[in-house]
Amino acid sequence: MAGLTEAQVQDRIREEAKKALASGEVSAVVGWTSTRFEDKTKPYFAETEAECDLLVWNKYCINGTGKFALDDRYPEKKIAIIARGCDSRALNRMLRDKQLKRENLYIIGVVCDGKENAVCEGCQHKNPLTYDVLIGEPVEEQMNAERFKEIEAFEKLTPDQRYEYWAKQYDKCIHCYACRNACPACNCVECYADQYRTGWQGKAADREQNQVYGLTRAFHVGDRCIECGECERVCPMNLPIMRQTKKMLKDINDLFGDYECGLPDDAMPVLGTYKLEDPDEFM
Amino acid sequence: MTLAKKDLNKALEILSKDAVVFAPTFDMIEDPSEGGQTMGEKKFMPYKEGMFIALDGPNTVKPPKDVLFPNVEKMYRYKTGENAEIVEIFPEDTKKILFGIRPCDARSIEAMDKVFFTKDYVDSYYAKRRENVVIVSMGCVEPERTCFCDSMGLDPNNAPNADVMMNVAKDSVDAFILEAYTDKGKELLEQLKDLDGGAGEAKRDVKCSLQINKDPELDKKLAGMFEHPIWDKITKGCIGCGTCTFVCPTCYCFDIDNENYGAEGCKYRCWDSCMFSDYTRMAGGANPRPTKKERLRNRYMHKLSYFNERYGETLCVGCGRCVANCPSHLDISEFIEKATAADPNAETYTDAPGKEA
Amino acid sequence: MARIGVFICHCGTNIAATVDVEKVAEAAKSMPGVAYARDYKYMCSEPGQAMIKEAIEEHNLDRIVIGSCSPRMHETTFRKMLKGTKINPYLLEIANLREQCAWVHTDKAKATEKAINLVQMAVAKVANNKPLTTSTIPITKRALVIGGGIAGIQAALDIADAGYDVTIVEKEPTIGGHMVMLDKTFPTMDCSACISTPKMVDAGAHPNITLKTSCEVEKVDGYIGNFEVTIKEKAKYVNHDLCTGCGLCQTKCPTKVTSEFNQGMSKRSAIYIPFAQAVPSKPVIDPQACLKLTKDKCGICEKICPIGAINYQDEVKYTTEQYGAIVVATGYELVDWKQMYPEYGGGKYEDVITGLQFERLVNASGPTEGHIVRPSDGKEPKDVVIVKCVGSRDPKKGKTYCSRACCMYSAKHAHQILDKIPNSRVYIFYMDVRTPGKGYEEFYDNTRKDGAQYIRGRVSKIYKEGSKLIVKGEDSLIGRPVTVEADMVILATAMEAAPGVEEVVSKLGISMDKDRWVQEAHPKLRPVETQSAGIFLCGTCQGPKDIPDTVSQAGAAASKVIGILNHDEMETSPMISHVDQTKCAGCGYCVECCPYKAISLVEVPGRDGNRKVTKTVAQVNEGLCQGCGCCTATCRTGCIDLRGFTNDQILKEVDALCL
Amino acid sequence: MSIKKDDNWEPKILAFCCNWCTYTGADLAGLNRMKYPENVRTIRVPCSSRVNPQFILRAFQKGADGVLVCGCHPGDCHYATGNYFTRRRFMLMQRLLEYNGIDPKRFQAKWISGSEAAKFRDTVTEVSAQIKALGPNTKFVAPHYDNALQAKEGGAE
Repeated sequence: MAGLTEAQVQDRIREEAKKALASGEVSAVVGWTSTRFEDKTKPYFAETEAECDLLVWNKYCINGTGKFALDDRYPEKKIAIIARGCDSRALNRMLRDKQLKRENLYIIGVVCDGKENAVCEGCQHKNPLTYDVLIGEPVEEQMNAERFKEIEAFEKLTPDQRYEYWAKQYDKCIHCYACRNACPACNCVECYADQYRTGWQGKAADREQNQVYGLTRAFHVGDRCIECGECERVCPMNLPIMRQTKKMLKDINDLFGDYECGLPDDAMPVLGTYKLEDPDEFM
Repeated sequence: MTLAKKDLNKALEILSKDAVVFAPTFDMIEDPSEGGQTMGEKKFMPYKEGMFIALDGPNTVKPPKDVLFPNVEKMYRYKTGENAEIVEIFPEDTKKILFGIRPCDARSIEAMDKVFFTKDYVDSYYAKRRENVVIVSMGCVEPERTCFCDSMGLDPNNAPNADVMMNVAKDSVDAFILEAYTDKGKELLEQLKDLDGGAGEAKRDVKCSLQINKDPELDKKLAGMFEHPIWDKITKGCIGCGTCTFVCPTCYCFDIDNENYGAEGCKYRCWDSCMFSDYTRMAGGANPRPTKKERLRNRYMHKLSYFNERYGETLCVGCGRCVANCPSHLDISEFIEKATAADPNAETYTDAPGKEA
Repeated sequence: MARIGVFICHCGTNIAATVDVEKVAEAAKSMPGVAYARDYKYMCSEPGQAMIKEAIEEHNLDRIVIGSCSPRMHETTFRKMLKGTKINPYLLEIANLREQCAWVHTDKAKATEKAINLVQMAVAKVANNKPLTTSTIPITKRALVIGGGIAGIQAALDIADAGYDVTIVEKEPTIGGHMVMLDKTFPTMDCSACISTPKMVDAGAHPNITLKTSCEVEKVDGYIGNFEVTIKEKAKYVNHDLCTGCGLCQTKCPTKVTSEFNQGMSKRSAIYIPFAQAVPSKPVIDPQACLKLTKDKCGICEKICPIGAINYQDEVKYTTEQYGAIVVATGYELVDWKQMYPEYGGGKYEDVITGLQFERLVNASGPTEGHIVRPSDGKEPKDVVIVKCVGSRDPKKGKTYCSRACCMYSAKHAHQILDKIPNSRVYIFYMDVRTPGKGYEEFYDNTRKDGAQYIRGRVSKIYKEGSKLIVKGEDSLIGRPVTVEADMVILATAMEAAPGVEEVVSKLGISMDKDRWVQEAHPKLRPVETQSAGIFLCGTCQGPKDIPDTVSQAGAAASKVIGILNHDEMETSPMISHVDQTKCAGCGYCVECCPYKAISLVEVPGRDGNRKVTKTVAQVNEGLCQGCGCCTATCRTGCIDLRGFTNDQILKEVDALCL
Repeated sequence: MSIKKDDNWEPKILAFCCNWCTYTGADLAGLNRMKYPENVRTIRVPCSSRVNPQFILRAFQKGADGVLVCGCHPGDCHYATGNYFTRRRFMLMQRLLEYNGIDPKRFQAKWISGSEAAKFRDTVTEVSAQIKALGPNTKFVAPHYDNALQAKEGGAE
């Protein structure tokens, strides 16, 4: 952290949180608090000044905070979100998807130097992209040259190898929908997967339903994925969920040009628009 | 009897001759893109020759409950139209051995038995599977850091409802002491008699990592805390997924649906989760548990209070799976402590120290 | 459970020869929900239909499947038939057993198996059909024509003559457009003004036509039959209700600026009537030029006006009116060749002029009273070069398309020069000569006989030497460079859609092609319609064309409009999208993909959990939706669905086909 | 993946056809008495953009051996722009399916106009031959309950 130590950032977070609550415009500040385990923190809603002192900042602050802004879609007061780069992109995602109103958010941006979380290694946005107040000095962003390395390696396998791999993975899936609930791009009021009566898919957590869910999910979020990696982090069965969504992103990059989501001036998701000069493989 | 550690696979070999033996192991997944196999989760899998048996270390991610209560269970098939008929699908009549399940999981089966066998109703699907199951419980060797079963009234060294109890020998880490608690258990040990190394004493001194401060009357206290402000606070970080329910050994909710194939079809039941929004959603769209607060409250209340009301015991067995796997790192043991400490009549609630209203 | 009737048609032997129709009917009996099934020789015949109707009564059927020819053939027939029964016409599905089964297969066993499967699919779908009703929308019997050139005038006259009110919105102070600027029209050489000004007068005097000159379309809401259009009227500073058009103000106005009408080749006053035959023949003040309005000086016109019609305080006015249909006739403009072709002098030589400037030059009412003279020195040119395809058919610098009218008007210009200037010589540089019109080729032939020299090749450079313009080009037929010393050069510049067409198009929710021409609904079959029902187009806004084509297209557009206005109300197709607003998250991605702008986000009262809130959700305008269903596949929630082709129905079809 | 080769085996091929172009083209093929394999079955949709990619997954799940999505040529869409969305969706979908082990021949999209009866015939004939060569699709298929039961009884997990 350029300039500030972890403890200083934590102090600044608490200070900004208190300031936000004191303004009277904010109902809660969403950040992290400690748990009984030293290497785990949990998302926390500080609602009083005293509770602000429970907010922590350390390398174990890995949970995304952005999605919690959606807990109350019709808030009476603002909600303050302590946002790292990824969290700010999550908020931009939901703003672009018209699920949040910017005036209902107070974003306390924190420059993040990566957490104890695998996805942080490839992070291209350590600096929050959208914020009302920023804690820490912005650092230089690193382009991740290996953004799609894992996908490229996987693409080299034979179709049967790939199928077998995924089938085994989907055998493990327990249908808990943690990946969906943690995902800032999964912001529907009612997920298609919950509409059993429409018959999109069955409720059974067997391989076939899980495959349908996995692919549909990839397709639904693929053109809006902000690459925060929450889906993969929250999966209790450790499915490599990003390996599906990143494939979508890779193809989008290949077919339609450079593409990254969750930026402040986010373009229309590629599946929501078209260009006359798009490549055409169906002649 | 005493079973040498080196004979473990031999023993399972013998047992799998006339039964499917489910034992804890690591799932391996082929991933040639990463140069071969990647190690998956620890889980109960049917024994195969030479399988690595992971009796120590952390508990499995998924409990062994799906052997008795599968994630998806076909119930009956049917035909519609002029030749309408219904054909019941019964569970396979195969003997199954649950080998090496922890006392917490053994206790969870006791709780499931209560649900599926009592109150004048026997669930025939569960019953059919249950009667074919022999439980070989393994006393905890090194409890995970999220374990708190002894605070919930269990003994991590002993599962009274097991058919066979198995512990590490007191004088040797390379041997297990097996003791039959039931006739089924005796039969099983009989099969292993060639491997018997004689009598021995079991090491039964393991304590849970988490010792939590729980009000012995918490069930009654919580019954009066339905509208307590603590619920607002502790449910805030929840993301509303079903992880805790699906990794919980005592969650037994299911939904029934059908799969149609033209004029034919099949009725099946599958796990459901009270953490899902559609769990209580009614046909008209109204939902008595509209937010995660009501849903998580229901789950905690069920585990810690409602079940006591109906069956006289706490449903949570303290296995710690939900604590270890919650994406938001929510912790039921922490809630138990907070609820124990809370003033049941408080108007407000805060986590901040010294500010208890 | 549904009570489905299945009726399998033999179609004589058309189906029965390849498909075992009895077997199909028999198999249908055991399909879920089927209460009755039979086959028959000709289902579409009178007795066939009577038989179906009887079966509906006798077996208490509540929906039917017909296995017959393509639904494209008889779906309407059978829907009409159901109108007389208790079954809603949309509780019908047709299995295509003829065009897509019997006629394309030979193996009877396999064809029969496929036929059964197709019936299975139709049965599965129909079980999930919902009764649909067409709704009717009232038609406002008025039309709006955007653009008052010859296309707009003609369309307006045709509609008005049919008895409907028409408003022409024209951004200039007069109607007339480009045609009235022209001198003669090819190939008949009749006077352009003589044939177009009577039309202008007719339009101005027609009891059913309202002229709104100096006006623009500000906003368009609504849909076919019910457009609500806000029209912006620019400040004219002259009260046209009072003004008698005496023209006194014009003569006294001290400020002179270049005349748009004369293509910059003469001056006009700041208060002006664009040209003598303008309609309305009343002046407006040019606020950029008027001394009173720019510097608060002068004020002569106000003093001199005998009836006090001058009003310097005039402001922009907005009016909102209802229309049932709209015709877009926004016309064209010539490309700005000066930017594109610096090698032709880029505008620095006065004697390099455009075809339209030449029209004014040769026009008896033009700045030179019809004498062809060089703008630089007023001398009569003897050697004139005409360069065609300036900006047209030039992918590198200009437009890829052909501007269509230039070959003919260039021939006309050549003819006029040779006719009016004795001993003159005309050289025409061309790429091809295209004369696809009645009498056009003959006209071109005559021009050549008159002495016009056609040189096949492009002009590479024009520069001045003394008083001469040196035109360097290539004669590609003999493969040699050519140099012509000319007194004047006329450039046949390309047409492009009029400036501001983008705004009109976006306000109307229609589209443009890659060249900025307004997009027609179908290039062959719906050339005057747009994607949006009730909006039509004619004239050069749709693409370059000459006057006869423009006028006939205007008539076509008018007849389409009359076809709509002729009805008191119209039926909308019920097979359109609708939104389940309880599930809609209001992301708005459906709004973005709708080609008809039929979907909008609206605020509705709703519930969040058990709390009452105002939700933003999508809503489909039933008058605009055409039922393509693109939105349904965009919606992740699946809350926008297409009636008649619902997600549920298609999933059931898929299931049935996979049995 | 063991593929059972059976000479009598007929693949199940679903073709989603837009009403205005491909379905018309298919009807025209009928009028001209062109011949093509019986194993192709069309589902009529108003526009290729109506085809939700989830329908494709459903088809494979239910045992389709191949799926075709056909619409008007770009620029000719009856609804002006629908097929441009189709194009993006299914280019990505095809890649995603391939990535998950589905042979790209099993899922194809094609532009076939109302006058291209011969193209319709040739396309479905070709696709049918390709899929016959590939054999039955076993990927993503949800086993019929009878099979599922047998599989379960044959050995747990």
